[in-house]
Amino acid sequence: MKKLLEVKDLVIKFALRTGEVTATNGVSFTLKKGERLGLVGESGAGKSVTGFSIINLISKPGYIAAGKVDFLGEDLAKIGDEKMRSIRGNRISMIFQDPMMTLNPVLTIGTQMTETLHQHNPQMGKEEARNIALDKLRKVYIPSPEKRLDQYPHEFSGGMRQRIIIAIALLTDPELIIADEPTTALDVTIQAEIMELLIELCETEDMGLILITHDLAVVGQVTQNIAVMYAGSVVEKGPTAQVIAEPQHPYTQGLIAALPQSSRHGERLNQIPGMMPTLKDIPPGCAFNPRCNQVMDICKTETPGLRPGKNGNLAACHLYPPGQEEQG
Amino acid sequence: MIAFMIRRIIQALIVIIIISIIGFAIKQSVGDPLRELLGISVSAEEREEFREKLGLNDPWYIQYGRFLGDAARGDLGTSMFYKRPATEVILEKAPATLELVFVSSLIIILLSVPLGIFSAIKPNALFSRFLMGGSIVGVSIPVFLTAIMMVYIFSIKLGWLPSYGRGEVVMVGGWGTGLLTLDGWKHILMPSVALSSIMLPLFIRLIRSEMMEVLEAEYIKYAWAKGLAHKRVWFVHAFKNTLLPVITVGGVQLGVTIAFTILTETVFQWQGLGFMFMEAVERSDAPLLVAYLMFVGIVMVGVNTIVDMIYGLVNPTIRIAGVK
Amino acid sequence: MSDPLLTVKNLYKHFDISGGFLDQIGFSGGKFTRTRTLVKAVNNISFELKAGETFSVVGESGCGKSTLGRTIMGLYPPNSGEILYRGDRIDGLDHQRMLPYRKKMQMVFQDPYASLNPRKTIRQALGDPLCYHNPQLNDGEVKDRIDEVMLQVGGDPQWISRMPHEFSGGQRQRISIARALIVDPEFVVADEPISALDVSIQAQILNLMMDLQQQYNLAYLFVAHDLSVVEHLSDRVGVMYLGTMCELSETGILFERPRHPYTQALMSAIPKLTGGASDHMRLKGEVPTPINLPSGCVFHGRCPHVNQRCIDEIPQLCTLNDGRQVACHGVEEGRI
Amino acid sequence: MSTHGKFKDSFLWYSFKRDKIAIASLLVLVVLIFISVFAPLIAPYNPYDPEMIDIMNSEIPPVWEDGGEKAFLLGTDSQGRDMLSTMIYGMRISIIIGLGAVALQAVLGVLIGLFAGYHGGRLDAFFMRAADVQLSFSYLMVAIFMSAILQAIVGVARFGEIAVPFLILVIGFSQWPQYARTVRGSVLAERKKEYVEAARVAGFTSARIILKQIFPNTLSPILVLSTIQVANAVMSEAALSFLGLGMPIDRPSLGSLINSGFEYIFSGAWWITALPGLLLVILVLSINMLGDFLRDVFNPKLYKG
Repeated sequence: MKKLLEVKDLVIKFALRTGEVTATNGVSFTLKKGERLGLVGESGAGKSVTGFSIINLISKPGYIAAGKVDFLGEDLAKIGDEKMRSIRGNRISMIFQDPMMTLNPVLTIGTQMTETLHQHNPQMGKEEARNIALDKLRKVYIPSPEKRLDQYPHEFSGGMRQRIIIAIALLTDPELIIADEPTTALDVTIQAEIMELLIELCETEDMGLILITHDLAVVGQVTQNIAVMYAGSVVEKGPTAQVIAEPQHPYTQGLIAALPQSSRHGERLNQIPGMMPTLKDIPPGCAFNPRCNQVMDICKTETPGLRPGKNGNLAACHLYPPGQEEQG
Repeated sequence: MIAFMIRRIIQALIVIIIISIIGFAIKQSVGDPLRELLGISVSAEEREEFREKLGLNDPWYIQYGRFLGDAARGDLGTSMFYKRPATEVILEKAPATLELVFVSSLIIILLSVPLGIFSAIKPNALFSRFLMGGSIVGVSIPVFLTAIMMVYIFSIKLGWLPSYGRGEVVMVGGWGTGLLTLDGWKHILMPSVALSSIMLPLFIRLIRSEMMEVLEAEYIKYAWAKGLAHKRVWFVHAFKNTLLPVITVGGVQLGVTIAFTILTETVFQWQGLGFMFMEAVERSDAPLLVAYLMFVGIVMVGVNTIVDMIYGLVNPTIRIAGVK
Repeated sequence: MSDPLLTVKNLYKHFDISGGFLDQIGFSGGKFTRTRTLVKAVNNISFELKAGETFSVVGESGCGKSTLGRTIMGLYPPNSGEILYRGDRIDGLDHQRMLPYRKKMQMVFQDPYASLNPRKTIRQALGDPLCYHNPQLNDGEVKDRIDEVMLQVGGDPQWISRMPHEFSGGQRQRISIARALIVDPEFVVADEPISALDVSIQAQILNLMMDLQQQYNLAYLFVAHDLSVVEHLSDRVGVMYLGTMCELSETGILFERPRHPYTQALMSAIPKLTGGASDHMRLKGEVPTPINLPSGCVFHGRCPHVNQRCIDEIPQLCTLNDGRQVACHGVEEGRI
Repeated sequence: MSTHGKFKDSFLWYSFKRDKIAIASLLVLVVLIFISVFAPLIAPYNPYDPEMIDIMNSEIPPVWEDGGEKAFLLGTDSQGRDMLSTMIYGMRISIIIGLGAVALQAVLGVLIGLFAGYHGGRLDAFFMRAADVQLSFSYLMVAIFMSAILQAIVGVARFGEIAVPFLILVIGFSQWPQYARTVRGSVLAERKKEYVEAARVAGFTSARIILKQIFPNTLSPILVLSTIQVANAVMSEAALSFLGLGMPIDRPSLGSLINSGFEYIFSGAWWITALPGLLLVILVLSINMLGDFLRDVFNPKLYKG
């Protein structure tokens, strides 16, 4: 399969008034055409900022300090502003977290859809743009789309708005969709519908998907591969089913064991002690070492690179022999 | 939307009634209508007779009812100084003030919108910093001081512009306008600039801060993520949302502007309502004071109601759902 | 069976959101109309809670589960119905007569960033309610009690001179729990206490809550939307939809075989860690607003088993053989 | 931990140290207030003492102009009063009225905002409608009207005697809606937060919740608004006095000084107007700059308008 996206050694920093803070520290992953990848981690792990860095849209004062984002042979980290704009919303679309905040309240759905088309195809006629918009609204199962096109966001429920945002993402038939916690603000029944919709669309349109979420179960349903992030680094990578069934990194193990599903009814859960360090005070060595139940001396001094674990998944952990660290 | 408009109109009526009560109270407490009518050389009995005749001994609510009825017919009493119906005096003076407010509103809108937007989208540019510094100085100089300084510099020292009056006025229908002659424009220039001297910086700052807040919003980030051009994001996505709070504040600030006309007109001896009001205060001309209060009150309530409706038209939440 | 700690009988809570008189005026068909807009958040809810038990209320956002918890706590006055605590009516009590129950009933909130007053030190946050209810305590006793509670919740007595912003979400939630515990309650309403926390912290707080329950024989009314959490820690579960209780049962029985069509849909939507593609049951339409409640069964518009009776008649909770209560004509008639 | 130590660690202090404009504004303001407080000791003459005024000394220009005299550094006004002393006393009056008016409106507005906002209902609706009416008229118009009517009722002579308390009352009353709206807005925002519900669950009385739990959280908007409102009140007083509706000319504030000097600018005596005007601008500007700094630091939601 053809490679769609390769993120390599991505370092993102925030230039705060009190000094620089590293948000991600050498994140690497690849995505094949049509592949669905889950980027999992707790809040502050750097997963969202990684997602936004792909389209070079990190909120200030954040910036890409090093590394590259190779999208079909072009390095998006270095590409100019003008060229980046022709990719954003055109070849790479984004789905945001809170559908109630994402759509502009004073513009109709139709305007917000067709403007994207006109931006990326200036010669496109009004009628054509409208027809494409209608077509995409039908794809995401919005009933009576002709009427809906002239309505404003406040006339839609949260689940409907997220469908519209997905429809907007589909407008230009992108090769990649980045979805940042697309269902966190929604109820479970709606979450299930949105996730089914995403899978269906990715398969029929052959789109790549990067699903950024904190919910392992959701990732388990949707994606083929998974990258687990902790404190700004990827700590484990591999096929989704395998990572969930046989997690290699102690953090992933702890995370899965801590879920209520992993314990018997009424029993104490297997909690991970402590909490994730803030970006300002990431400990030396492995960032997870103060919370790890299998910590060794080396963990406190040396940062482990990704290496194959017992089942072949890559894990950044000293439990597994070094030497075959993944390059890139 | 219709329900929304009806609500606004009912509210406006309530406010006008409150104003009329205040006006009535003022009329009752300031000045003695009998002294004006009869002079002081009238006996107490005759006085009492007249009181009865004029209904001054009636309970206050009957008198108020009469006042309201008269007011509705446009009769707000007779000015003691001009010896003419107060309404007539007001209508004669109103064009001068309205033109002044109109020209200075034009100055404020035409300058504050582009300057406010610029300083919001380029907050670190030298010009934006200069604008911010200049505007805080601007809001700190009282309107009348600006006016006096302008008179001193442009009239007394340089002799470029006239220091008082409206200049040549042309009658169009019943409306005496100074906007059709060069002389009229020369005369209105300084007063209108002085009148806008506090509102302009205030609006630049307001538009800037509102727009900067909007630019932080999630839907703006999303607009960038859609790959839209800068112009589209700034002037369509961000500006339309900036407009909503600015419209609301604009309505309120128009009231302040009308208050400022009193100051400006005093400095430039501009023969408008503000100047007339100060004269009426000096002469204790109660009917004229009350008439001014009523007139200004109705104008302000009217403007606020219109502003609210414009707000409703711009804001789809109100236009469609009719709720606020 | 022992006497219930808390009894809720036919509780209704409607909110009037129509605003002032002017806002109520509408205009339709050439006529002025005055309409009141009521949000019917809680409708005819009844249940009992025993001492030391965990009863969970689950449902999607807007189903009235939080309102139910807050009405029970006396934060909102109910429109009708009864709330009994150990057999005594506590709804509609004035401030003074409610005070003794305030010590017995406490609450833990969802948002750890909003539930502590940002201008109060932890000492004040914990000490103020303690002194308010126990004015006889001297400073030393107050301090000892605060230290004791802090240790119980896994905190550090050193924390108490600090301000809330110095703590992480998980730590704040521990402090919130300490604040609830400090007056020695028997019953705690926990309103989504872990939904704002990260996964690894959620487990810590859930463990803490379970430990405290064992230690002090606390009864929990656990309000949540996360079904897997609810399944794990509750003894009994009530499922709410649009302000009404559709199904109420012991946890094991409910999760093994949900009977109410809404419960079935809700459960099928939970993403499972293992098992790949879901077999989720798709509901038609959207949740109606609680302002215009559907007639009959509130779920009828989305139910795959709907018939005319569901549209006309409101189903009442009826008890099945396995002890569960279901409000569904279909189940009652044996159709489902 | 001492409060002092806390303040030194605070974001406010941190930002203040780095903001040269804020430091300069505070310095200027402190100096101006110091001069006002000790006016009788600092001013070279007592402008209220008729014995020290000689009409022969009228309209003497400042010392650096032709005809200036060393005895009158900044010249004299049309009545022969020393400009410097008159300005110092005028500023004193302006500051007293400004602070007094803000104290009054703050008490009114904060109490109304807190209780109406927390309880809602009819009380709230009544006060907010009243605020609407007043705001649609603009605070300055209300103040001008109140002054004009009262002057007409009591007569100019008696008005002069009660001018200071009266102006405090008029300006204070004309501006309470800003406070009430701002405080109410933050009360509504705070009331939704769960710590208020936690306090209710603890069984606290509503008065205690309002004053001890909510009020401390409305302080930063109140502080920011107060600085802006002091500047506004000083400007309003100046405007009223300029119109002859404020301080009488024998006890002038900066506004009445500007007014009395206005007619003399045509004869070239610009200093009678310009110097008090300059002082007024410096005073208002330093307060506004400080207010701007506080607004940037606290970034509160203020009622706009």
